[in-house]
Amino acid sequence: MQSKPVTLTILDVVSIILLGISTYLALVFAPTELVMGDVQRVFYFHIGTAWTALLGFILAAVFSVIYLVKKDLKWDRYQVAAIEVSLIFFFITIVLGSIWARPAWNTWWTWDPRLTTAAVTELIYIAYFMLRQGIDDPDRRARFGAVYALVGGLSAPITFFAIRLFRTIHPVVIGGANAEAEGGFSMTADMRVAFFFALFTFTIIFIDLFWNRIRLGDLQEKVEQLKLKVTM
Amino acid sequence: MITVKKLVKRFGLKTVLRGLDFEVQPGEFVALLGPNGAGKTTFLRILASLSRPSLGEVNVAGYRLPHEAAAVRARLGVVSHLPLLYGDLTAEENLRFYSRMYNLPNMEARITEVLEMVGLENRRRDLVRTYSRGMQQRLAIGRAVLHDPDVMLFDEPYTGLDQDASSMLDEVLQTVAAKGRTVVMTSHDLARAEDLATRFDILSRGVIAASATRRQLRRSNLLSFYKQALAD
Amino acid sequence: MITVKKLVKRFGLKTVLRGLDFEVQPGEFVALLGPNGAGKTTFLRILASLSRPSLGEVNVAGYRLPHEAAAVRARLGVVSHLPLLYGDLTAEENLRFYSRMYNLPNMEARITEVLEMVGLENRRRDLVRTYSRGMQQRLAIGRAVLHDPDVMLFDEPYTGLDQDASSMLDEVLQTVAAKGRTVVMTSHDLARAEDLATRFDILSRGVIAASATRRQLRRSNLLSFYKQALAD
Amino acid sequence: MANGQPNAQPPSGNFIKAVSAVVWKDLQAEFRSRELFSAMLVFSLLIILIFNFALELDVETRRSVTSGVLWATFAFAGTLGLNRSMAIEKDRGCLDGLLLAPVDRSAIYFGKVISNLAFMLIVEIIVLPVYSVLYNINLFQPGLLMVILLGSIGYVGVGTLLSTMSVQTRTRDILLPILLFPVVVPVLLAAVKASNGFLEGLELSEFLLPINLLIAYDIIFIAVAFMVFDNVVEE
Amino acid sequence: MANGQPNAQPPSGNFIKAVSAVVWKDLQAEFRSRELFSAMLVFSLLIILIFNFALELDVETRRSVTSGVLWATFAFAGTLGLNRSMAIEKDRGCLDGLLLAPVDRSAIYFGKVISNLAFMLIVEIIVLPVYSVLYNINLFQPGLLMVILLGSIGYVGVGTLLSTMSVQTRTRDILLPILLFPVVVPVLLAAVKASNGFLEGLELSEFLLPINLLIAYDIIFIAVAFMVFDNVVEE
Ligand code: HEM
Ligand SMILES: Nc1ncnc2c1ncn2[C@@H]1O[C@H](COP(=O)(O)OP(=O)(O)OP(=O)(O)O)[C@@H](O)[C@H]1O
Ligand SMILES: Nc1ncnc2c1ncn2[C@@H]1O[C@H](COP(=O)(O)OP(=O)(O)OP(=O)(O)O)[C@@H](O)[C@H]1O
Ligand SMILES: [Mg+2]
Ligand SMILES: [Mg+2]
Repeated sequence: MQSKPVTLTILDVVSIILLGISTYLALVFAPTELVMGDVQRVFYFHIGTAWTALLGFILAAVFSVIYLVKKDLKWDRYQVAAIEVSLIFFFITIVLGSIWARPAWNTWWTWDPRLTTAAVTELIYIAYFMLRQGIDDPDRRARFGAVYALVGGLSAPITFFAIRLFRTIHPVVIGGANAEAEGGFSMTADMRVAFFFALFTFTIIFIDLFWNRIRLGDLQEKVEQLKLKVTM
Repeated sequence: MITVKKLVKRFGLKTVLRGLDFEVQPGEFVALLGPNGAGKTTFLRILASLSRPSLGEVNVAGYRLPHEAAAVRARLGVVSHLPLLYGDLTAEENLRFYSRMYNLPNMEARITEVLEMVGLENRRRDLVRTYSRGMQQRLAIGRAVLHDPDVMLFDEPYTGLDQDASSMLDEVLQTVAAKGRTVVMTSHDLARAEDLATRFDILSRGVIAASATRRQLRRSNLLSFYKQALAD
Repeated sequence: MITVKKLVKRFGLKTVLRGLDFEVQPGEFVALLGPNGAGKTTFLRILASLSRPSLGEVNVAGYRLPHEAAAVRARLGVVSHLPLLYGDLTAEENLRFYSRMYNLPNMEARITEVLEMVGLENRRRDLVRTYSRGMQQRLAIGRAVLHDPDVMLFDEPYTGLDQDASSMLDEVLQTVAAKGRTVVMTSHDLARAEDLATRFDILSRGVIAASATRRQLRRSNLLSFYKQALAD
Repeated sequence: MANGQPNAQPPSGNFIKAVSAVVWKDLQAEFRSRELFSAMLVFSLLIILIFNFALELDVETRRSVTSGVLWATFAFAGTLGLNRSMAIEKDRGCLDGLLLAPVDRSAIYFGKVISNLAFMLIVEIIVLPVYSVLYNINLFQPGLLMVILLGSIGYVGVGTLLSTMSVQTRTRDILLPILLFPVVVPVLLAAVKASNGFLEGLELSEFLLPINLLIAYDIIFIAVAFMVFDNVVEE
Repeated sequence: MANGQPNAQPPSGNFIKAVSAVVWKDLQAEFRSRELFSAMLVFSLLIILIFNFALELDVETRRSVTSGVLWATFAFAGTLGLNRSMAIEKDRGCLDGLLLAPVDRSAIYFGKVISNLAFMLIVEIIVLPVYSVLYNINLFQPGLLMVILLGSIGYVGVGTLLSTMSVQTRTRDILLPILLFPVVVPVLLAAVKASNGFLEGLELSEFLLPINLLIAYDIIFIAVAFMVFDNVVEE
């Protein structure tokens, strides 16, 4: 049995510590936002998870291309790992966003571009797993998965762009303000500290989970190999 | 014509072919025998480039599978467990479609010739979906030999054929063998295999358990050879 | 046990059975022979109450079909061109389902007995969709005899069976015949039919063109009888 | 064939057993893969999404069409479920196997109705809260739940009958919605009306009519299906 | 095997012939039965009906959602068509037959795209006047027709790729809409916007963006499908 790499164990510990600090920064250190009050503190994790989830989806699309060229199942395992972690992170983004939206926009949900893109993206990757589930042969599963992750990865940003054709109320920090957007706020210096720290933290946590998930996939593969040896 | 080295095929955890070695010279007629679930169909599908090997080398007509499959296809004729025919087209429309796909010259003449051969000339304008089992099998054979392929992979081609159709197929196979084409055929009908093949390979537990040419077999008979091979 | 009078079956404009008369005494084993497309399957489906006659009278076990079909069904065992099995259930789950439908006592014991009989005991927990053709056919036979029916309608039951399974089926049919059950079986394998049946009926051009008991046949042999009947 | 005579028992008294055998088989296959269930669920979410785009619903319009969108969603997702559930029966000739069994045809019908209804209700139970959140409406009202139950029974009752017919045709992949939708229009209309009543907090007396209509429809169509089922399963 | 060697020719130069063989086969089967076509058509009408009931559209609202309903209709009817068209390939193992043929896989892809597109366009051409009459709106405007063409190309291009995958899975009856809808959202959105632009008689410059988006989507996804199609047809 292969023991866990030391770096990974360290990373696990670091992740937990960082998460603790980041929670402290978000909940205690950062000042209460004037208009929205304490609920704004959700913001730090909302962005943290959103950013890392999107990173993961982009990675998955890249792994798709590599897999389709190289046909090495390793890349398939990376892809599954990335999408699985991202799917969960993105779900958290949506839940936190909803919690925030309740006081901010007086509704749990609204069909604005970013929210809709989020929902569509989430559905794309749920569909991804449903596709995989329907296929027995690992090679074919990997190929179909890669093709779908590629198509989905291309489609999601276009969706975002397309929905912009309609109106929006979700604030946009990066990429120009929209006249119709309501809410929004400007960050104080302390908020900025908490914000960037949250981004950093979630990036590390993502890397940690991603790594762990890949290891899990590798181990599963090894177990299967061993079982095969036994049965042969 | 066909060279297979250390072929392994897995479905998930189950290994069906376990390092199979197999070689066929041009002009040989190999009967591939073995009990139910031995892996005959799995093996033929790999040779036909319809399924990918998990491990190992497969060469057909000098090309490596699966990478150079495109080059081999024009020279393969395949009869599988399913007829590979469109139920909503008539017999002649089916053959016409495949003739176009194989880019055959003299299409109409060839189609008539094939339909006469398999005894469906007078039913050529009936939809294949209204055909009986044996009639579908006849047409499937017609489809397989339409482009006069060099290598024929026939999986239980006698299934459902009546007396006439069986002797028709006997004749086809004999003509084909006489012309120096290569044939690999599976069958559970040992008597028929004995009449036709020049070599007998027994597939069992994922490998070729025994192999004998017609000459080597002359003393004993096929049934006892088959039983012997399975008992070992 | 079975009485059929002036049976006519049409599909649209095409008449497949043209006033067929047929009678089977209890305990008889009838081999129903005939070329591809003669109408054997069509006829057996009518006897099995799966298809309705266009005209004519059909009596099975003293009940009129199709009106009193319900009364007959418990006493019928059918093997058709399709296995009638659920691909997403395992072998034992399939048999358990059918046992419940037939309201069998001692279900588990009977299932194990049948699985042993058809040689699938060690594969009982595998999904049927992963079975090879022959294995599906074995299980289809197991399903057909599960409730030990009085009348068996077997349509090419030897299809895809290997040597072992064929002798298994030989045995089953012999036991069954010895117990006085009635069997109607179609086959294109005349030798096998000759070994098993007590009567041989040739279906041609929509009627029973000839019929002979084993005794009547003793002088000539089945193949020439068959050819003779078709030539007339 | 050793231990005596496992010959099938007479069909009487067998009814419940046969119904439960059919239900159990369906649930067993489904619990193993959870395919149908997750497919229906995701499909429901997609339809909500598409409706949203198609209609560019603003909060005002939305509130007035909630129950319409809800029932359209159930109708589409339900077709998916019915289709799949009957396709399984047709796959390796299983429908013939069912028909050969010495059980009353109505046992097969009720078995399929119950398992189809189970899938549909589970999906609805999950779609409801999602929908509540997405549209900011509280849908968990006993009255509404009752309407959903009644509507689903009618839908599945007719749907099972029609899907049994449609899988036996050549066009089985596509025929079901075409047969089903026109026939269930009354169910959908009554269900929409009744749901609206509950959502808008009207007096029960004001929308008793659609509810009675639903009940009447359920009874009539299940009775009819029960009586004609024989005819659709036999060739 | 009399007249010499009808051995297959090398695949070069065969591309167009193979594409047209695939298209021709599909059209031939369809012209004989007209099943797919009539099913899609009836289904389209039913969806319009359901929208109408579900939303109790009054004339005002209706006018504002015309293009939304239109595209939702096309999307649902399109899935039906795609599903059926691939189910035919899977039926008697035909997909294997196609794959055994010595033609470039992309010829199969383009063949299927063209025949699927043909069905979809024919249905749209018939739905349009019906819809025009029902809702009293003139839909026969060259601009709108062009948008419909562009949108359908994108939809069918991706749909053919995904339906090829979905028929090869265990859940083939139900998977297609789940895979397809989330990734064609951009097509539908852009098409709705562009259609609206034409219907409301806006300046072209005001809705050039969605049209460009449609064109970009079509090009990108057909190119991607072309490149990856190999991977979805081989086992
Ligand atoms: C693609 C995924 C998403 C990203 C990248 C994202 C990013 C952001 C960012 C950067 C902000 C801060 C903007 C600012 O304050 O100027 C923000 C605010 C917010 N987001 Fe998200 N978000 C996403 C999805 C969601 C979802 C799914 C919801 C929930 C329903 C949501 C609800 C909110 C709310 C309520 C705010 C605060 C609005 C305000 O300040 O009034 N977001 N989001
Ligand atoms: N998709 C699959 N998933 C899992 N196992 C499979 C799959 N396909 C085939 N198998 C298994 O592989 C083995 C070989 O099957 P195969 O169909 O090649 O047998 P065969 O030699 O052709 O048998 P038969 O004579 O009955 O046709 C069987 O044990 C079967 O259960
Ligand atoms: N649904 C149908 N529509 C039209 N014709 C049909 C239909 N089903 C069967 N037939 C025709 O009926 C005839 C008898 O078919 P059947 O399947 O009974 O033959 P069979 O004797 O079983 O042949 P085989 O030995 O090949 O199985 C055939 O000519 C066939 O084309
Ligand atoms: Mg086989
Ligand atoms: Mg037959």
